Amino acid sequence: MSLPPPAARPRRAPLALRVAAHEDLGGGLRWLTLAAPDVAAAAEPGQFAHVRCGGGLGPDGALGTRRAYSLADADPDRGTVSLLYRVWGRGSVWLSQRRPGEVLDVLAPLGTPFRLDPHRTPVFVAGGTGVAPFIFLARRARQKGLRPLAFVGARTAAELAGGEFLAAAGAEVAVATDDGTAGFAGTVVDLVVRALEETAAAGGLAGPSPALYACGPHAMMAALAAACAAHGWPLQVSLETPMACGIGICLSCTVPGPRGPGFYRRCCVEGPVFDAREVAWE
Amino acid sequence: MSLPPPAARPRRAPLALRVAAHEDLGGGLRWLTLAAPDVAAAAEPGQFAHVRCGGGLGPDGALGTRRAYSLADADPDRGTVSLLYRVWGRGSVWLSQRRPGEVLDVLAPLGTPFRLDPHRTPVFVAGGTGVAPFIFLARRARQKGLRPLAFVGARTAAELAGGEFLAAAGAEVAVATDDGTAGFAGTVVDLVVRALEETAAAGGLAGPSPALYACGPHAMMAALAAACAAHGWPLQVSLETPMACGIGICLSCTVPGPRGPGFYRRCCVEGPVFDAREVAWE
Amino acid sequence: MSDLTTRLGPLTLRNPVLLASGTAGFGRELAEYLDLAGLGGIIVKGTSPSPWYGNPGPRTVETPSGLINSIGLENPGLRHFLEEDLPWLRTQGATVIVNVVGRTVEEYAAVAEGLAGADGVAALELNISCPNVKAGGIQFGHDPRLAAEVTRAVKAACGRPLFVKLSPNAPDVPAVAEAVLEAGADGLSLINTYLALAIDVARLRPVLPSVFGGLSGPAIKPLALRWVWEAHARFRVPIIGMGGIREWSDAAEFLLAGAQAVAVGTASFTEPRTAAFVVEGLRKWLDERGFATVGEVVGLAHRAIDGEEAVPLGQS
Amino acid sequence: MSDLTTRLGPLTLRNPVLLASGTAGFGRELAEYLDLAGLGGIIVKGTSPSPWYGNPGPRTVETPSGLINSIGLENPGLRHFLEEDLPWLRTQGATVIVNVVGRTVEEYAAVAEGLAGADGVAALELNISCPNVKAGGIQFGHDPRLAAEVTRAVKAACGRPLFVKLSPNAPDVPAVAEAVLEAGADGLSLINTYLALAIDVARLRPVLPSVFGGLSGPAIKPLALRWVWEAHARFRVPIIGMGGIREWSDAAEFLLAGAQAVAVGTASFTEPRTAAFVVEGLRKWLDERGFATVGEVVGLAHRAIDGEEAVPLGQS
Ligand SMILES: Cc1cc2nc3c(=O)[nH]c(=O)nc-3n(C[C@H](O)[C@H](O)[C@H](O)COP(=O)(O)OP(=O)(O)OC[C@H]3O[C@@H](n4cnc5c(N)ncnc54)[C@H](O)[C@@H]3O)c2cc1C
Ligand SMILES: Cc1cc2nc3c(=O)[nH]c(=O)nc-3n(C[C@H](O)[C@H](O)[C@H](O)COP(=O)(O)OP(=O)(O)OC[C@H]3O[C@@H](n4cnc5c(N)ncnc54)[C@H](O)[C@@H]3O)c2cc1C
Ligand SMILES: Cc1cc2nc3c(=O)[nH]c(=O)nc-3n(C[C@H](O)[C@H](O)[C@H](O)COP(=O)(O)O)c2cc1C
Ligand SMILES: Cc1cc2nc3c(=O)[nH]c(=O)nc-3n(C[C@H](O)[C@H](O)[C@H](O)COP(=O)(O)O)c2cc1C
Ligand code: FES
Ligand code: FES
Repeated sequence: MSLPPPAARPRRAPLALRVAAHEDLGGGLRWLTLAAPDVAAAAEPGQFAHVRCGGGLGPDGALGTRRAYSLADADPDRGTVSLLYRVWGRGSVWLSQRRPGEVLDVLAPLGTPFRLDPHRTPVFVAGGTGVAPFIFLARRARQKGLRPLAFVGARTAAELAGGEFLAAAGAEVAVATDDGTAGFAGTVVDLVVRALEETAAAGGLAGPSPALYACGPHAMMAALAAACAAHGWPLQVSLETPMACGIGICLSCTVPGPRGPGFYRRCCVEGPVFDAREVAWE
Repeated sequence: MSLPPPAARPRRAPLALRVAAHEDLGGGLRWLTLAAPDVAAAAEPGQFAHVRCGGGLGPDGALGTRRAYSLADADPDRGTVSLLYRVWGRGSVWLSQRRPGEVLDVLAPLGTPFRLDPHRTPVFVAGGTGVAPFIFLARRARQKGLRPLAFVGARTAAELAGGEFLAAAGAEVAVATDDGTAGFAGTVVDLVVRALEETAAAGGLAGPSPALYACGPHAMMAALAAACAAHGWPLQVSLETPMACGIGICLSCTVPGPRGPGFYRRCCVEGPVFDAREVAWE
Repeated sequence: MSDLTTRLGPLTLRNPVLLASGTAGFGRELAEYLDLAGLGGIIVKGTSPSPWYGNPGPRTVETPSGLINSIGLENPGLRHFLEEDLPWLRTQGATVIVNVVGRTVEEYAAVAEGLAGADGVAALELNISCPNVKAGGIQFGHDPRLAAEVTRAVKAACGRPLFVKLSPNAPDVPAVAEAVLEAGADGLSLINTYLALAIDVARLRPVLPSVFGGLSGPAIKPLALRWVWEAHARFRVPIIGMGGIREWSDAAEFLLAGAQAVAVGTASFTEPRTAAFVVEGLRKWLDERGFATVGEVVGLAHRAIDGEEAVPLGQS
Repeated sequence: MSDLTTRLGPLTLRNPVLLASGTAGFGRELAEYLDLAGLGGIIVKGTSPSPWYGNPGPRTVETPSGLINSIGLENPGLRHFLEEDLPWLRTQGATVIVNVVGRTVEEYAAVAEGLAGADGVAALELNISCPNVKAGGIQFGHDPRLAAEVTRAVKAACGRPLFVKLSPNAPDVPAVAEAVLEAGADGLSLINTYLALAIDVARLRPVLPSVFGGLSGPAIKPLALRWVWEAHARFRVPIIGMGGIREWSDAAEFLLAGAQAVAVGTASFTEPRTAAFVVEGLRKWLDERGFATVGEVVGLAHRAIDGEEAVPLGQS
């Protein structure tokens, strides 16, 4: 057999990234900063990092699959990217024990980013750790001269960490808690819909019309998608599905489209950011 | 069902032992010291520690079984015990990465110790990391007023580390290397047999007759057992077998006795130290 | 506070956590690490009419999240059990289940007969599934007719609650299950180890002199759960579930799949207190979730998908 | 320097390391991480006559050293493969093996026929073993007669080297192997995933909507090795071994057990370069041990125990 030479040489590889800082934000949340100049330069808001936790499939690893974390921030000048995560199960507990100087095995940046509409006011709607991508997106929006509004929801005040980061990145932040311990008492969807309706009733936003970007629990996003459809507001959502590979080879992460299973798309490649109209919310 | 109350309450548990010091001895050997006052007070030379490596069967662990290491030293005053080990496969590589302050999950002391004959000169014969238990045993022998001789073999000089520890513990040390890079060129069995034969020819040791204690590769011990049987020298051996549990419940470690399979005994409980005559050497 | 008592047909256990056969000896060693009376019970090492000596070593080899063993059912025999082990276990307040092995139907029956008169034997677990004995066990576990025959003989010899422990290596596991249940078994023990191989790349040969051994440990948990689910769906009989349990949540999976009790095996090798931890974890879970009894969670995962297709892909 | 070329009957591969079907898509994604031409080849995702959409999510769940999947053979169909994927794979210099799936004998034959005329298809892997398709695949894999029938039809439709991929969940795996070999298969692919279950303890229900899925990953390596060993001992046919390979030494175990080639599956999910690392590791090992060819180590572990009892405990 004589075969033609390969057309393109492989160019990607998992990266060995040093932990630059690791902060406990309270409420079970952590802020992890990695030294990663190339990622910081290339990354777009909405993309994610796929982190090998506990050694992965390697010689001493029990955890097989990586864990996905949205890029919560990227600083090309310092050459760092940051993740905002909740200490939860096996992967994130392992991650929470990593100390500055340790090296992590990371695939990044992965996935399709948010598409920032330059002609509309960005409105971010975040539930729980869903705030993560909007810190990065707020920074990018400000760089493009936009003035983002961010609506952040959590069960309780203690879990609201991330708001300061959003504000520092240049977003105007309003919060909602289910138990009313901070901000609006109720869901973040109620809050944002009410706010946008009031603004509309008052003759429109003081500026261009809104474009919504959401990340959070499925139920929150389904409710928001319904409201946006009713009001005609454009909505992009960042979805979370189990991701065995993160690079498009396993088909574990597919998202059904609105017209049935024939429209499955991979959350890790075609997503995690989708137009809300292209998702079957049921 | 009305049952009688349990006769005895459980009293043992795996210990959480802090790494007090961890030294690279060269030649792939390490000296690990653990803070363990109770173990240091209770342990006898020949006993071992069973160390969980890589998280074991726990939530983030791939390695299922523990790894056995002879107690190479115990210092009841400082409340420490030490292990001498070779960086080899998954367990020992993991172990070699542990830093002072980290806490290990250890079962110790386990197993049946050497029985030091108070009326004979202790002669230790060690191959490779088999030197480990004799550091502890040398110390104990000196405390009992005995003057131990130690014969240590290795493939090459670089792997002879441990000799200084033996000497420091009070043994008179002679070495053999397969490649002749240090001491006698040949096997440690040849060396010790020659030395003892010469002494015997010269009219006996300057003191009581010898009792031999050996630890090392199977072939070395089989050869030594044959020589001892021929000369009528008493020999105790510390054996290594795969040990899934280390506490007597799995029967993975059994050692065949000289009269066939009916004489299997557990290396972890009835051993690791056996009278050489009670072992089938084949 | 939830009631941890669990009923498996004629057998009632004070809680659902047992020590698995062959991974706890006859209790003496683990009694130094946990209180045997605080467990559901102990299933002792496979016991034959006379002493068995087992296989040459190495007898175990570690694999990813698993352990392959080829012990060969070494045990000191029935008489030793009755004279030395059983009396001692009774002083500990342990509930004792005896794992019965033999090379022939007669040998199995002989052990059962010997146990019939003994006080303090709560139940029998019939091991027709050990992959490490060539002459005996394995054929019984693979052939429904033979499995039924040995079950009948053992039940006739000893009327105590009888659980038959199945081999996942049998060609038709459900057929064997059906046969032994019809022959009088009160329930099933699921599952014994999977036939497995490891090769020593340095020595260019199988690690174990017996070539194959049986795989246990967390690696097989998803496979064991599948059998428990299918057996519960199909037979609704008492089940002792086992395979890879190392945390309370593993045990909870087995209960939800349809087991009334579970057994902790290989995990005890690394953490001898595992079974006691599992009891505590289950207690806490049932309390927190507001389940009053163990029975409420047994098979509950089936009900969650009722209406959905229940056993779509099972074997046979 | 050892020659890494390996021969599987009519098929010659430049080295023994393939990408396993369903874990490498059609090569595009992994080509960013490794050089497809540096591998033995790629076995592409199961390909059906027309597009299949697969199962609802979640489709995977992690277990100790394993992964359960229930993808449902989602694939874009034969035409897409022929028009988009195969031409691209050829530009990469990849050796291409096509994994063929269908719901009926006719569907299998249709795929085979479509591949008969295509340039650059080195071999076919007949998937009669996917546990995640209800209407089709699985029955073929469990019934020797049906397995033979579909093998014959596929071989008749496409003369290329044909490997039949067996299911470990079949009641009688050796009988299926024998049937497909008699029906014209050039070799066997061993092994597909094990039927498995995981239960979500928080939600009190199976994690996967399909209830069961297939277990892959290091957890099943000792089980897969057992099948390779038995098939080699019994049939001496070409074997592609797979199940849990993540390091060169895992691959070496498969070769020593009797496989001429291996496939890397789940491990690529965590480390996309795994297959390339395995090639390098094997090369180094063969060099260091002084083996001139891959053929010298294939089945070598059997020879090490010749004289000893070879297959003492195999199923059936
Ligand atoms: C594209 C993408 C982006 C993501 N970004 C982030 C991020 O920025 N920050 C972040 O913290 N996580 C993020 N996640 C989730 C993350 O990948 C892990 O799933 C999470 O950290 C839990 O992993 P674990 O190993 O700790 O728990 P596991 O042991 O894997 O999870 C245990 C169980 O808990 C469930 N579970 C996991 N997390 C939660 C939760 N928060 N609430 C309720 N149930 C849960 C899981 O479904 C699982 O059944 C993202 C996921 C995706 C796919
Ligand atoms: C009672 C007892 C006492 C022990 N005392 C000591 C001690 O004091 N110091 C010490 O270093 N080890 C000691 N060992 C050995 C130790 O328990 C481990 O087996 C060793 O550390 C290798 O474990 P691993 O996880 O690193 O390698 P593994 O991954 O378990 O081993 C890989 C393979 O290498 C083989 N192997 C392991 N070690 C060697 C070796 N040195 N030479 C050649 N092949 C080997 C194993 O059989 C296995 O097949 C003792 C064992 C026992 C049973
Ligand atoms: C070392 C060892 C010895 C075993 N001996 C027996 C036995 O004598 N009788 C039996 O029925 N099962 C025996 N088993 C099987 C276990 O009881 C259990 O079914 C299996 O190990 C799965 O559970 P686990 O994964 O929790 O270990 C043995 C298992 C191991 C690991
Ligand atoms: C997500 C996933 C999808 C798979 N899809 C297929 C498939 O389409 N056809 C097939 O024959 N095998 C399929 N398999 C099985 C693998 O090819 C392989 O036989 C199995 O995963 C064992 O190897 P591993 O442990 O290295 O993954 C799939 C496996 C996984 C994990
Ligand atoms: S996570 Fe594997 S395809 Fe998306
Ligand atoms: S190691 Fe388990 S009995 Fe000795």
